[in-house]
Amino acid sequence: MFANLDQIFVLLKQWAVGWLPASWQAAAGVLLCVVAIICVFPGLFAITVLLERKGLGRMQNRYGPNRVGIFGILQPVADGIKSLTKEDLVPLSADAVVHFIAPVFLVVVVFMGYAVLPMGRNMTLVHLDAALLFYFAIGASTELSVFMAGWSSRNKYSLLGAMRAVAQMISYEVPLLMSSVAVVMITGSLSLDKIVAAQNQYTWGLPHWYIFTPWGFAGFAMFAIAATAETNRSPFDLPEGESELVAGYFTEYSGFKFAEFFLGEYVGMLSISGLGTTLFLGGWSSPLAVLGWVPSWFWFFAKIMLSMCVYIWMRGTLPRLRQDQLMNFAWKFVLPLTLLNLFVTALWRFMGDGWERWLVCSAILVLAYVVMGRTGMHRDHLGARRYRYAD
Amino acid sequence: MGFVFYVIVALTLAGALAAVLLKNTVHCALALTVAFAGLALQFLELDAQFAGFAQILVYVGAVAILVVFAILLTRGSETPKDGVFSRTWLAGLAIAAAVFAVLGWAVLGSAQALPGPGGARTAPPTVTVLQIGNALMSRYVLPLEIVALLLTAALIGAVMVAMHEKAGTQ
Amino acid sequence: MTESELMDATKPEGWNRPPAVKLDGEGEVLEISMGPHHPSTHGVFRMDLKLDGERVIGLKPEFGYLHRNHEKIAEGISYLACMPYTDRLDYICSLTNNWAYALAVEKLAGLAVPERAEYLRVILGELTRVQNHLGAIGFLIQDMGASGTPLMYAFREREKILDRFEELTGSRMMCNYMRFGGCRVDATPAWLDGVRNVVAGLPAFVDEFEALLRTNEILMARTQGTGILRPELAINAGVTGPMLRASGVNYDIRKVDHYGIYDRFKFRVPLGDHWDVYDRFMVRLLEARESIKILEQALKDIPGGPVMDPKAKIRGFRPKAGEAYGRIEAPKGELGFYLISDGGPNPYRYRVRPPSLINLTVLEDMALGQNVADVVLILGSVDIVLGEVDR
Amino acid sequence: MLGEGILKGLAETARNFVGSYFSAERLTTVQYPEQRIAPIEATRDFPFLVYDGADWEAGLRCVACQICEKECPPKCIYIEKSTGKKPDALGKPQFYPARFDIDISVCMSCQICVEVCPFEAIKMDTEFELSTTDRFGGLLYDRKELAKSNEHYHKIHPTEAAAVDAHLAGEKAKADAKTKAAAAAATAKAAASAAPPAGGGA
Amino acid sequence: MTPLTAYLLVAALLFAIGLAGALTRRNAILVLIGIEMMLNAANLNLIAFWRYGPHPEALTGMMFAIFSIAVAAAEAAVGLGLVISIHRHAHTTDVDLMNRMKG
Repeated sequence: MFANLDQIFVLLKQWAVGWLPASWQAAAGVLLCVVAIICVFPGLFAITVLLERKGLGRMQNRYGPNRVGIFGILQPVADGIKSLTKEDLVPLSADAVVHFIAPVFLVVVVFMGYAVLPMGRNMTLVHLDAALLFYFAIGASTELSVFMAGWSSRNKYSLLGAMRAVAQMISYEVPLLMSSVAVVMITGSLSLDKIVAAQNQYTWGLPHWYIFTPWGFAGFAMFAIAATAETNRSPFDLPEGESELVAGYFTEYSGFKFAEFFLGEYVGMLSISGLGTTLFLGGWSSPLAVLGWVPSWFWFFAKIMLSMCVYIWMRGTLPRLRQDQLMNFAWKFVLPLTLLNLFVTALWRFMGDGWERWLVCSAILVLAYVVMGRTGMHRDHLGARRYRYAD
Repeated sequence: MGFVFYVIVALTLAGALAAVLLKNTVHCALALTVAFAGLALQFLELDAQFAGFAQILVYVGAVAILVVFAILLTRGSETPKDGVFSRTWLAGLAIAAAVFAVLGWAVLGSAQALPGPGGARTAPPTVTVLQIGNALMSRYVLPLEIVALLLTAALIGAVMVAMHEKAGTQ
Repeated sequence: MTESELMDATKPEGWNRPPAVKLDGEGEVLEISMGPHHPSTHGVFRMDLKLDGERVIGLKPEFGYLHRNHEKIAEGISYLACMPYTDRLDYICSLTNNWAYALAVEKLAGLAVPERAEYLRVILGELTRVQNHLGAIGFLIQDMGASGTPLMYAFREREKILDRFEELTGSRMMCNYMRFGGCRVDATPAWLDGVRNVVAGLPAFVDEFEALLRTNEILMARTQGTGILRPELAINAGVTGPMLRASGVNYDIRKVDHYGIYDRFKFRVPLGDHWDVYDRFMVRLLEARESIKILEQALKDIPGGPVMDPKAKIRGFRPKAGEAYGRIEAPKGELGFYLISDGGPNPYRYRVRPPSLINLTVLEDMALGQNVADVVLILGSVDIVLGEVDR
Repeated sequence: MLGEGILKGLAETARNFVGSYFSAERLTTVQYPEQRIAPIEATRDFPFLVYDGADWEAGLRCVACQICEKECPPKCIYIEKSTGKKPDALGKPQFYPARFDIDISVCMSCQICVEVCPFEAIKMDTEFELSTTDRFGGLLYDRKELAKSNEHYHKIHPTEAAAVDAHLAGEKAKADAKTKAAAAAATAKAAASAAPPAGGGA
Repeated sequence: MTPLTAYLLVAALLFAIGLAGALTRRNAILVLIGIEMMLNAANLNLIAFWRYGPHPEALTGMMFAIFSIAVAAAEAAVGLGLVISIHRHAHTTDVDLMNRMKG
């Protein structure tokens, strides 16, 4: 029963495909999966947007949307209809073709990343041996779309936003890759299926997720920072820079094209959360061995929605950084730490089992973090201040 | 050797031609990206997964962006007024045509001598990333190290060349 | 010592504003027009920015989009009818505007203010200061991209203060409460109890606000060392208010002029030592704390009695010919009204010294050499209200 | 330590997030059309003209003295004095406004007209839902639209209205006393003037 | 025409296009684009030879292509750095105008 529930989507697909002639089955299966992905993740996007607006509202002591439907659950529908019916403006001097291609390209590229994510037991669309490489190759292409959008709008704000976005995404791609390499070093494979399988083991009922190791924790933290920057989310949302660049690279987009950018951003967030989940949080494996009966896809989606909540929480709290600080943070703090983390990972690998490696690895990482944080703050003369008073 | 091949080839060549012929520099760079992506697809079609993904990662993700950045930094996106092509464009074109003629003649002429049993494709070799990694670390370790050195040197060199000379300009 | 030597010796740095950044000719200068339709120019305010990359090398503020001819209108209407117009100067703090104008007219006409009215003025003025400072901090952090969370918290408290204003004066923002020789209506004991309740809740709120912001690393990184205003320049440019005190100059008109009954209260003046945006932000926060202290004292000691000078006339008010300048420490700085009377029912000449406008004049000096993202921050730290800048 | 302040901030927003579900102090939003803030007595929005009795035209307290028109800061009041006079509440013949228009779209709710009115004739309303589809005419109120009964005034500003009524009653009593005295004097005088001849006649 | 020949012809065509671009365009960045294209044509050759060669499991051609990609990336970085540097000195990216040896 539970096994069937776990495999329900796989079985459904087989059942649906079974009606077709044998030669079509493989292609139809893939097509079905693609359609499923294209339906599910925009649905999650709608839920996330609603969750974000409600969550931000509550953090700011407001209700958030609560007028459309009960508790406002139809708000995304209303938003969608609104953006579809809005006029699609293209600035007179814009490069119309590139202006049109940019959002389409973004959405296409972002969806391609899902091809390799294992969303449950036996629920990977394409079993690639170099899945991680594929993911990063695809992820790197989103920058181009951002650039196209910013450049083709012929707006100075857009161009500034696009330049910022591209510089930021290139900078943070390096730590993103580097922190993932640690996982590859331990697993010995670029295949995401194998990475999940390696984490789907239990000792005393507790999972072998990589986040529960010193290097994995550090790697996850770095990955999370880099992923936030990659998706242009607060506190790294300066390409959009609401308060200075108005909306950055998509200032000149309206109506459906704007919705596409919005969709691309959120689907990208979901996708990179999925990657982080797969790499560090055990993918679809359950957090406790006794919960193994719960369907694996439930855990995957629960984990990515949880990380979306963290995104929202951060957005509700943190102001944004400045461009140079962002770059300094990437190159002077995150990148050295990820490199150190690679070293620590190697140490972990070769120190063998035992408590010593826990101690040594944690000590190195904590020490490095504290020292680098202190020197960084000290270098920029940052810190809480005391104030004098005159009577 | 089917439909897919022709589509990919058309995409690649169209991208390449556009990259060479278009007036607007940024359009050229974007067309170049298309050509690179087409090449990556050809690599995938040739069962060279790793090389294909590396191609996308390096060319689409990095080199194209670099080119675009360079264009913007040099204000090259403004179309020049006095002609797009070099004064010696005719000679250039002639040379290129000649080179293509020679290469094509050579390829067609040596078709019989080329490997491949009767032109049919052999069974796709199963190349895992593990094999590539092992090869890189054993047989190709020296080239790997040299490439690493080269990349480091190029990194430093590029930074040095493009760096703002702050002290000097005042 | 010759005169020129004396000049050199006493000439403070920043006297004649050396260009902080020289255009080195090799970078491309990007000129962007920020505003008047821009989310963080706090109204219809425009800046012509010259950027080298993202560094500001020139900034030309353009005001006047909200010019309403206030001073000329005032010459055509009676003294009393000017009062509601002063509400609209700095529409966040209408009560302090009322106070400054009433003070000027009282000087002109030689009216005395009953003690209870003085206390009421202090209470209302300090409540205004608290809500203005909290709102200003909220807007400042909003400009930094914190999704408005601190702003919402500030507005939540401001709401309580505005409710008290409405109970007493009949209006939330356009209070039009003070009159020449007192206040329009008397406060009931119930109102005073309500204010006591609000004031009792304020310290806890300020603590919460500080916990959210004061040690936030991103905020420190953004604001510390940004937008430095040297004290010499601040004095020379006529900057007043929290901006001046954040530049380390001890100048508070409540202490200097002893207007009203401020001599009776114990409070301190916080001063900044680093002269940057963080200091301006903290000085406002600390000033809000001091204001709460004043409020507590005033609410304890408020006496009974009338609230209007019996000699004051509502209809047919004609002060004798003469001139007067009344100024107070408004939340944004020195707010002064200069009046000339020719004995008629209208002011012969009416002139406002608006703190926002004069504090804004140093914007370029603070912004030169900074990042474009910092410009909005620096503008936010000046705390302008366009109604007052353009009048 | 780097990150400490960020964590503190995150804790703060989390507390507010949870708090907004439990504490009414935090979640202060009023769901406007369904919920309303309890009316505050001192609230003022736009002026109206008070009338006594049942007939608005006869009962208007306004005597078209035009002080408010003169004092109004944005000059949104327009008054035309009547040619004839009619008796007011005190029985004294007074002018009345043949036309009394207020352009609500210009009015800035400053209450100066109320303060300067010597006849307690113009007061501030609390009605604020005044949206109209007619941009110009819809917000230009004439005296019929402006006239509201004294009961309405009592309903929206009870304390103030009671004071005004007491004041007016005092004036009326004074005036009545005065007229009575005058009448008495007149009758006395009449009696006196009538008496001597009568007396003389007697 | 064997498939290999087809790939080789495509590569030759790509090479010729790249060469033409490098020789005819005036913008230094576009010249660089042409050079990149020629390098890519060579990569295509390498992969095709690897795939149709007798010993694909030896990975030689693929390795060569991967190294070539890495070298091309380095070349692009340095080349573009040079272009930017020249632009800073000479205020032009026109190769026809870059005719001075001194900056």
